[in-house]
Amino acid sequence: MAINLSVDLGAGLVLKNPVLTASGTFGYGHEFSDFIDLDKLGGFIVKGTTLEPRQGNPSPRMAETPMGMINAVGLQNKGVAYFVDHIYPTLTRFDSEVIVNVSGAKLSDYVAVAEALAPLDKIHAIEVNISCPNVKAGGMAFGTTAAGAAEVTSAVRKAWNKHLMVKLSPNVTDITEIATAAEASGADSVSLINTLLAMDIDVERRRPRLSTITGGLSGPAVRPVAVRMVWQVAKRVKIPVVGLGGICSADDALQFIMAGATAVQVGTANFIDPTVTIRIIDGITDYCHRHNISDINSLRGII
Amino acid sequence: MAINLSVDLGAGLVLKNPVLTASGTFGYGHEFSDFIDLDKLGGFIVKGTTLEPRQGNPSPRMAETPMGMINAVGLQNKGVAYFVDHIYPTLTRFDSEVIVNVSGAKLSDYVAVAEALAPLDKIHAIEVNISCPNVKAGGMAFGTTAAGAAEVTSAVRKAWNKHLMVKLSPNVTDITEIATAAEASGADSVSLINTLLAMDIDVERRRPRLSTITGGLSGPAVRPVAVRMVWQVAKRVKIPVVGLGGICSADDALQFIMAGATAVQVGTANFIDPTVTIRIIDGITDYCHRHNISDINSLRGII
Amino acid sequence: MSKCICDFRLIQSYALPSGNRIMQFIPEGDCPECFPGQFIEVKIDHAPTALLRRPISVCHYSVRDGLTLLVKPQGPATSLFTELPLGSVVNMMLPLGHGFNTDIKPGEKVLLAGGGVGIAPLVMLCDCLAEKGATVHIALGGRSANDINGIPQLFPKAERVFASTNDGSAGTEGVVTDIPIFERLADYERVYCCGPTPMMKAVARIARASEVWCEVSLENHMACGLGACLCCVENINEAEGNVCVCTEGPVFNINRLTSWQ
Amino acid sequence: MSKCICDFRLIQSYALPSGNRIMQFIPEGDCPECFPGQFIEVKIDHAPTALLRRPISVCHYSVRDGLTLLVKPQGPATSLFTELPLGSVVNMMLPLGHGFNTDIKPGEKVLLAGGGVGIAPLVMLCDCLAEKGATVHIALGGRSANDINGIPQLFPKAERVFASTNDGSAGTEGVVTDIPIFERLADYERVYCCGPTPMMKAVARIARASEVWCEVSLENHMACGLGACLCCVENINEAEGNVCVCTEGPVFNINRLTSWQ
Repeated sequence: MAINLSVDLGAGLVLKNPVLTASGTFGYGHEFSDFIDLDKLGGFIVKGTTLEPRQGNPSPRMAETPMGMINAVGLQNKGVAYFVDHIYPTLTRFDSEVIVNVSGAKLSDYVAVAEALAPLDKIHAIEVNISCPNVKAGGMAFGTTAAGAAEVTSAVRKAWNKHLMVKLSPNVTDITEIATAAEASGADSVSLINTLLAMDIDVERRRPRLSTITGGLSGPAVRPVAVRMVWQVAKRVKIPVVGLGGICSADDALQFIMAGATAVQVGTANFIDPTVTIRIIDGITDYCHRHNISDINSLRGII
Repeated sequence: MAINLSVDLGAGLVLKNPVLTASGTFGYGHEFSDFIDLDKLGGFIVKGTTLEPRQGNPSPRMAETPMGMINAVGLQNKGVAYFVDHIYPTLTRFDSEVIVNVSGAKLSDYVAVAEALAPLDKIHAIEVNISCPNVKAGGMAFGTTAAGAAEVTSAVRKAWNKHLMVKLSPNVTDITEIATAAEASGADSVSLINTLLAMDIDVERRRPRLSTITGGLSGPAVRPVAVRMVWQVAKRVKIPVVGLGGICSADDALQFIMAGATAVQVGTANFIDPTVTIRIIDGITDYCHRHNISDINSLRGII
Repeated sequence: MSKCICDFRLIQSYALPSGNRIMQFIPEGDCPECFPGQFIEVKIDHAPTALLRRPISVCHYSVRDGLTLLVKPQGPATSLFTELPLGSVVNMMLPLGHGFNTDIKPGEKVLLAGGGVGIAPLVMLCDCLAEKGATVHIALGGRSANDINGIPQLFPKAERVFASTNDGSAGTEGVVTDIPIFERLADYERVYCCGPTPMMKAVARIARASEVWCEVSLENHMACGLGACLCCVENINEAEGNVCVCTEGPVFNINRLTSWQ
Repeated sequence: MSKCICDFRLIQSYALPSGNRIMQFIPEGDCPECFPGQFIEVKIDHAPTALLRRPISVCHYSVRDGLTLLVKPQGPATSLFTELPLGSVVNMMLPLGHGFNTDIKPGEKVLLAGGGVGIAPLVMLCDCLAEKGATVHIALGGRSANDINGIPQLFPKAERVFASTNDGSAGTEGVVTDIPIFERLADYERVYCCGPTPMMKAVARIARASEVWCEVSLENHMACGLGACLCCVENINEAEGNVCVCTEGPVFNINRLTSWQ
């Protein structure tokens, strides 16, 4: 049986399969090219790009927790100009979609990054990050109110006429409200969840394990929260939803799809098994064979 | 070295040590009396009590997730009158503090339960649950806005002149705002976190694992989120904070204490090891010996 | 009868043709007695996703032979458990739950019907009832002969062992209630059943119709096994509503199960 | 040099007097070559709290003898790892990182200074440099004789092995830089160091003062080991800022480490 895994996220973003990699967990792709054929992915989302270069936060930036990890990288990157001149040329050869995650401290930063990326033919979509918990200004501050989300989305929308994905924070009372605001302000899709704000203490040394005290929790631990939020948002908005949060297997990915996601992102699991994305794509194919599903789109939102 | 483990939560609630058991995870205590001496606990919080008897939700009510579990019990209990007549008499013989968790669908229910419990000499404290994610009305609805939290706290405060603990929901944008509202409305302490709203899907059967679709996530998976929230709240309010969320060991308990908790509650871990509370108390004593700490209170909030 | 947490050492382990596994343990210290129909909660170490203990029926218990379990490897945790090497030490909480009523008179004729891993508690029950002077018949249901082979040997004191398989490769073709003995169930004083829910409901239906005393052993997702978490409830009848399978059961007389049919 | 994920079988495992463990593995299939100072990321199965792989220095690698690791059991995961029975198969990702510069001339005199589990990469480095014609001296630092005993035997090709212990129970009393050779460090063409950060900073300080070429092997909490997660950065100098220890390092020449002193 031929199985269709292709999904259409709208506004020109069509993926050969629903598996993307999450920003900040897959570098610029080439870090994984010894292990997998990147062209087999639905696409990959390169790490958070800001207007100016950023050094990120001091070490330690990472702590392991039960079935999770907390990070406080803080958007370390060389800035959008460096990306355009030096990194983008290494990405044009890929057949998979390449999506750029866009972050900023203030509204005009987001807009300037979007403008700088707009001429790049290979980039059909950006993911606007209004949910990074690890930077002082911007980031999550925009993502925790409907007004903030609307403001960033509207501003970027004017500077970017290709696919606009908005990445939502789970650290809110009602994520459907934020998603609705992004949709109303012109988002073509929403991706969720970013990390949960968290903290871990080294009791022997009596100090936090991260230099920033708090950081963002990801990994299998958060998956049940992420699935719930995707289910809530998918019931509420009309634009496609991209689900992420602790996906490690085809079954995990299928949970998000059944909860209403059109595509998924694989994050932390890339750190443990650099081939996990391929295993997930193969596992979804296998599931469809076993269950006589000819089109992955038919499983979307069945819960 | 003699070590003081006793903590004072104010308004007449003094515990011989900071270890309580979380509501809904320890029955009415006697379920555990084959395994541990209940009088060694700081206290135990008996399960959510409502005005009328409640049958709770249909099966299945539980799903296991990575280092966590989701439950949707839905406050099954025989009502406060049954508690007063039949269960309370079995609790008076304990030397440990017994705290009753109070839940309701509407404001007047909370008040009526508090009034019914007020004459019980052995009960020095109630924990008002404004954060249960598994009931349709009341519960979490009150706990996700500062106004709702203030309303319940104020109303119960009028009916209850002993220690009033308010249990907070983590499913909010800013938990310090809710904690502050509870404090301003007369709470003597706040306990946090209740469960995170979550969901798990059986992809083979293509249906949710819980009868209620969503439920509350607890266990080690949520600990980093809980420690973060306790740290935030303890920096913000003056009343004592009681920390809970995934505590399985003395080190886990000490994380909460260092983050600012005066006492802790052990929940899900009771299901895995019915003696875990005693192990934690012994482990805290051991830690104090190793680190030359003569009073557990000196570790509170050092982060 | 006091519950306790004990370590047990695995001294024998072999697979049945079905793939299910017989595992025999001896206690590392004092261990309370277990009765037919009770269960244990085992902590499966090193199973990364298994936070909770796993409830498993007592297949057999005696002071001389220790504790025997019949385990189906159905997920990562139970698979890890069934692959434990001899000599492994595992931590169990026991005895849990309310077992079968074995208060019978010598000479009674009883039927024990089971399927899959549900035959586990019937093994000890058969020995117990036979020792009390009952004439015990066994009715086994399986998908094919592989599910039946090796099982009759677990019931040395049974007078007769009947079987059914879906594909007819052993015994009667069909389900367990297709075995002819169910046409004259009133020949038995008592029927005990443990197996998949549809099997138990079918057996209970015939027992009700034949007015034969009947107990079934229910199953549900459990967290604590102690009646504290209230996760494993079954709505058993209008008066009692939701009760904990782990403490009120797992064994119930069908007369009490009016909401479960 | 292409990275890969391979299974390895444990063929030898023994504890040193320090409690650290020497573990020798052979690859189950093709495996790329590893160079001194590189590391592997191992997946420790069945360690419930270890989500991530654990980075471990390559102690020795050769086609003939396979891969040797020197492992400190310092948490639940590494403890489980060091207790693996012979024959266990573990999954590793390798070779990772940028190792020591071994581009030397025959006849050079080099010093390898290490402490604790940090001596691991020096073992292979010593063999490699000696084979290239270097005269290799080793300086070991430990708390007591238990940390030193058994270690000199890991450096059969070293000309001299010096030691220091905090309690004076073996070698010079004090820290590694109290060994008299550090008073005339300029006698060496190169110094390589791997150990606790204070030890490496002390060695680097003397090397700078003595104007001796020096490489150190840094350590940091890592998630991926591939330069993707940016968790293990070190601020190495003003121009480069935060760089990944896992890909730019773990070995750095101290000339590049101007912000690390």
